[in-house]
Amino acid sequence: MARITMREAISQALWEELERDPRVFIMGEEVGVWGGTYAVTKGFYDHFGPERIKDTPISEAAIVGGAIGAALTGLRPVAELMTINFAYVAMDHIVNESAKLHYMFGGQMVIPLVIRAVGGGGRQLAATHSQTPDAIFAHFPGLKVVAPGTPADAKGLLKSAIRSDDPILFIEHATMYQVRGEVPDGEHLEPIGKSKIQRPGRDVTIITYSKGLDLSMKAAEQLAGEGIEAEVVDLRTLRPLDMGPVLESFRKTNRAVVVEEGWKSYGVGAEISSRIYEECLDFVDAPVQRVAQKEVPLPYNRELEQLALPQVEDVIRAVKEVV
Amino acid sequence: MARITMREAISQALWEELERDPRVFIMGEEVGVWGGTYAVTKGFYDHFGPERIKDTPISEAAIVGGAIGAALTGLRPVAELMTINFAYVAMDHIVNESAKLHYMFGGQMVIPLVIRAVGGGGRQLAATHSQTPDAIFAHFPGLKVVAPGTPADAKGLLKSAIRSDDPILFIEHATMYQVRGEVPDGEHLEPIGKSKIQRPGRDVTIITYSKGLDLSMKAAEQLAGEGIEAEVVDLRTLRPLDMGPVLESFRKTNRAVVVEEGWKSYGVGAEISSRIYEECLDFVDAPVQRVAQKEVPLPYNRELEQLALPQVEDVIRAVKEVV
Amino acid sequence: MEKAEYLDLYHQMAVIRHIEERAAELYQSGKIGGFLHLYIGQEAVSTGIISMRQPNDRIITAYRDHGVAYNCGIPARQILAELLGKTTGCSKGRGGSMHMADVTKNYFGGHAIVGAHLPLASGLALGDVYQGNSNVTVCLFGDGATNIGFFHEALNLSKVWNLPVLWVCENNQYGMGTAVARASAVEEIRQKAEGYLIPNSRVNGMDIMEVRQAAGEILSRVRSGGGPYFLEALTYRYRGHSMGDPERYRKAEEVHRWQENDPIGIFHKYLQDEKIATEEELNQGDDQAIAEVEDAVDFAESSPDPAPETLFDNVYVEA
Amino acid sequence: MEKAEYLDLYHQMAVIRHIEERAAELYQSGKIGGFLHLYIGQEAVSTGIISMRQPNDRIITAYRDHGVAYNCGIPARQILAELLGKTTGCSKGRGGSMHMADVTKNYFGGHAIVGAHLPLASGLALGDVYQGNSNVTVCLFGDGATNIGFFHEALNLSKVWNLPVLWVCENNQYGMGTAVARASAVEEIRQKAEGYLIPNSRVNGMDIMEVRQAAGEILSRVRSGGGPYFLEALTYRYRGHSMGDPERYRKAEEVHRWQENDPIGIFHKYLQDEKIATEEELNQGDDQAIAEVEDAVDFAESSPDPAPETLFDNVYVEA
Ligand SMILES: Cc1ncc(C[n+]2csc(CCOP(=O)(O)OP(=O)(O)O)c2C)c(N)n1
Ligand SMILES: Cc1ncc(C[n+]2csc(CCOP(=O)(O)OP(=O)(O)O)c2C)c(N)n1
Ligand SMILES: [Mg+2]
Ligand SMILES: [Mg+2]
Repeated sequence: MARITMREAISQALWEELERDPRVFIMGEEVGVWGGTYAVTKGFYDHFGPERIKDTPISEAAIVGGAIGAALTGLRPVAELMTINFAYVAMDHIVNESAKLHYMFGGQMVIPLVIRAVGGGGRQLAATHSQTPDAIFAHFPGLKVVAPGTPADAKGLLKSAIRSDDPILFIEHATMYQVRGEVPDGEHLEPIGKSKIQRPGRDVTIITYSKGLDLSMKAAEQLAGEGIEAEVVDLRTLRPLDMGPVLESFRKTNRAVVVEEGWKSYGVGAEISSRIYEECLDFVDAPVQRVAQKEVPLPYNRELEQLALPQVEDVIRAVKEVV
Repeated sequence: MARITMREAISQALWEELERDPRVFIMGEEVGVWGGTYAVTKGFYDHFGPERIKDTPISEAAIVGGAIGAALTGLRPVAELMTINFAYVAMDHIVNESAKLHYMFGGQMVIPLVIRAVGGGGRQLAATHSQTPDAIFAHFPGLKVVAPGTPADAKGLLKSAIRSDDPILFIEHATMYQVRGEVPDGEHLEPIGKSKIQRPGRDVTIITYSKGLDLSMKAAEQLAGEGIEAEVVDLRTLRPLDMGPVLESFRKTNRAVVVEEGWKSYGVGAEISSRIYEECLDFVDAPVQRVAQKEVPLPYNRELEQLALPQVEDVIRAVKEVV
Repeated sequence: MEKAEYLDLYHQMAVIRHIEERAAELYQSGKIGGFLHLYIGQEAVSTGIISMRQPNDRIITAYRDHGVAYNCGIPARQILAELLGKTTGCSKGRGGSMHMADVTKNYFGGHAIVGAHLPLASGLALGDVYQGNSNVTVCLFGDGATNIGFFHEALNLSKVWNLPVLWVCENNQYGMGTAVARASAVEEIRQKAEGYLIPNSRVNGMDIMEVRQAAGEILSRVRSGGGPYFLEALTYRYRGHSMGDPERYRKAEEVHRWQENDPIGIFHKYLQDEKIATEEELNQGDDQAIAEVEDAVDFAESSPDPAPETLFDNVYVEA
Repeated sequence: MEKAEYLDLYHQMAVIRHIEERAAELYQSGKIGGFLHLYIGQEAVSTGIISMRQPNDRIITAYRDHGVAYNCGIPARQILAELLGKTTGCSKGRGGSMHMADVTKNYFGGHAIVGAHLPLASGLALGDVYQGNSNVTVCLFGDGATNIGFFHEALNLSKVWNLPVLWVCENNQYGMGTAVARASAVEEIRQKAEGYLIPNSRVNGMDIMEVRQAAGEILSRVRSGGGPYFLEALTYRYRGHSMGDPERYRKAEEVHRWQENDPIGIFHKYLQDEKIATEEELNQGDDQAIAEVEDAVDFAESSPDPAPETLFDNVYVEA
């Protein structure tokens, strides 16, 4: 067990899987010589060589499409989209080819593919480069969408994703690469499609994932100071969605707040909140709150950007609405 | 007033706007010589000529991106994506360039663009060609998403869309082109961003749009035979979303069913249902039901496909769950 | 080449033609749904090229895929069953006309998003290079597909990484109703390969012998590390783009002109002229083809629909 | 050309250089956020080309856009204010470094998705043709951008529709850390134009006089209905791709070699050799440039941030 950053945890997962299985390789823009624009694959190129750490042209459709083709030959590619904002350029290959071929050809095509993409706002990158569009990818059956919120989960889930035979979009958050946490050394696998209680509590259930976990844990800590004990459930996987721990917690607290970084409308919170009501209407003591991004393309200006992004105070305020 | 098909209504709207404003033109695959793959622009090429009815190469990004550029010079393009399934190929231009430039450049860029795209399942076109991914486009602030459910609305909304200075994704449904309804001759405008009660009722509120309206009206008729009077609210626009008529109706009926054709998870129903609870928790007598597509890539086989798609009976069953 | 091989090629083309003609009928009678893109007129292209492949070479194509499926070794029975949406279809009735595949035969489908399979082809070839295999990936696509961005990214990648891909453009003169010159900056599609420094050539896609000769040379060149190659096959589709095409974009005379160079007719004449087969043998081949397809239709019609409870099968490998 | 014009060009290049140097400092001190892509080393390309445009010609470029913005007539004040995210910035502080524009000056930005602005350029030109204007659209982009599908679709469309677009590839040898040969099938980027039969040529992008001469000829050719043209300008960026580039992909010597051919230095020497300006006049020009940029920095620093209540402004034209 070591206390390492999210970046290191992801790096470890990739390194260990590359060592373990020669079918695993990485392809993407600047993953090699540069060492990854977020330094996640720093040192990989020198160690594993250009055949396994493949720098690509700026061709997102060919990165994902090429990885699908390679996966069809039995390899286990990790395709990196420099950021999730460029996923739209490869959208067809993500939501059509990767998500549908297995079903559409009657099960004969198997695509053990991981698409890594880092997203998120908060770094003044303006509207096109600051997005958290996780919900839209989670809409597609056939694709799995994983978005860890702690270094340990990042490592365990990424390793599981690489070993999975299904296409998986693995979403990271740029402002969380420095977040530190305890991570088991070596072999550490977390199951895909399982939510997890990251903090026990009795007064309110906060449901969240990725960057939202960071906000929620901070909010929970402050709330604890005021005597409000929030239970924080981390979805970790957006599809398939595991509502078990959410519903169990809600039946106990009867109050819920969903926290996500993306836009509110048609976002993750809408799905979670709907399902809570569908399953637990009799337990509802107050309307489920959704904390999310204001509905604007994110502006460059720092103050405006922060105003648009959900903050710890927003989570606290929402919790106080319901308790 | 004439009783015409949805196809004719859309055709009329396009024709009239082309006649009215020389800045309006159409570009897309097979819109000209072929007359539109769904015959919507049949006869247009001969009448308006190749400069205004522009056949394009198979280049969806250039169709939408090119239309954005033309719009920036003051024109009012109607860009046609042969089907919404190809919108992923132009995804970046739809959700980034068209949706964000106005905001990102401080209001100086104006993009009076309509992107027409027909979608929907039910014609045995298999997984990639049968999608109803409306919800994902509605997630993006800066874009407006319109999806009419009647011929009159199709005409009135499309004409308003062409006259609007905002980028609008106008979603049609292939199995509804033959649906008939009363449509005012000549000038007929419907406001974008306004929901509408298509059928009054007192026992339950059905919220729906596009193809879902067809299912819901049929269900409402059958239910009426059993003494259940459903009020059917047609959203017509998914963004901006007008919840006024929905909430008003719900406060009266205290029961709601949301009907959409797309996949349930992270779909339109999730947003509507969440908002109902947020605004009207005290009025809720039963969990809001969501009728939607089963979570599979749509199969080719007719029976399986119909099994996966929402049916009139599913709406009726859902209504009976709540009344 | 042995006589039996010639006859087999003739047989394949005849079967494809009959499959397509029967499919059109079955569509009219409502037994086939969705879109149906017939390969009639283009049989020599895929029959010729695929007849030259090694068994491990990988094949991938667009939605006009019945002929390719048959050439790759999928029995007519499974093709017809797929068209009718039956469990016995090569894609278990889930894919239909546009999505036929059999990965055990190294045939990777049948893809309906124009051009989207080209990056997959680069990836298949990458997989072979990575694993030290000496396979070639053959990727077929239409003239219209060369205008979409996927084409560009896939070709560029294949050249930068020196991948063993044979790019085959079936230039049948139209993408739906749009003539090549109305959609493409170059009319001779192979010129596009020049922008990637990919060696290229053009063949008469109506003449299977010419296609085979070109394919043979090119495949060994690509297999021996020569990198990607771009082959343009000039051809023509006699039927509409899909069923229900109003065909306002071309004149009947144009179709007739091309029909005079029918690929089956040309090969038929060649086999006779070269005294490889007699009229009688060829007629017998036709009869066998018809019988094979009729048997396939019977098989398909009597095959079961997928069971409703299998709707959720194969959304994921791991549930 | 008048002496004043020469001096103005020199002035523009000097101002751009100073803007970039000051921007780097302001970034280090935390006053500029996000990504910051400096144009240092490439000044002759946009200064040369844009100096030859007619006022109604339209300009569009990628995120490395401060120089282009200045050349298009956006005052240094508005550029610096945008970098600092102020309301007085050319995009009201919403766009930042990568998104500067002024449509009243026919400058359409500043686009950060690689290659996505190329289809927009075809569209701008289409708008002019449709309206019977004789404008040319000048679209600048990097070498790396020529590998994305958007490039292909935009170039093809421009040729098929004979649109008045001048495509300008600023080949600065790298797309981030990837050298041209590692990402592109052709090293001489202009060869890509051959695949579209678009006439093309290459210039030394470090020599503004060469750039101007080429641009002048090409612009009139395009303006008079000659269709699109592809110009490759060989150039180099002295700084990292953006701030915080580890620059593992190149050696310091390589940078130094290119710095010996500095575009401002070359032009400085030219003006002296041709006796157009004296050392003193040019030094004065430098001083003026510094003063202009310092004034702009002051202006930007003392400008207000956007008011919080304006967050929702301009999501739509019609609320
Ligand atoms: C991305 C995308 N855009 C549009 C379509 C609709 N479409 C299907 S086939 C086709 C024409 C393709 O022409 P070509 O590549 O020449 O192939 P052919 O049909 O002639 O064999 C079009 C436009 C599609 N399937 N995918
Ligand atoms: C679609 C897309 N993919 C990746 C990126 C990340 N990115 C930004 S700039 C860049 C390199 C572009 O290189 P080039 O076109 O040569 O322009 P230069 O930076 O050299 O001026 C990359 C990969 C992006 N912004 N958009
Ligand atoms: Mg064709
Ligand atoms: Mg570059």
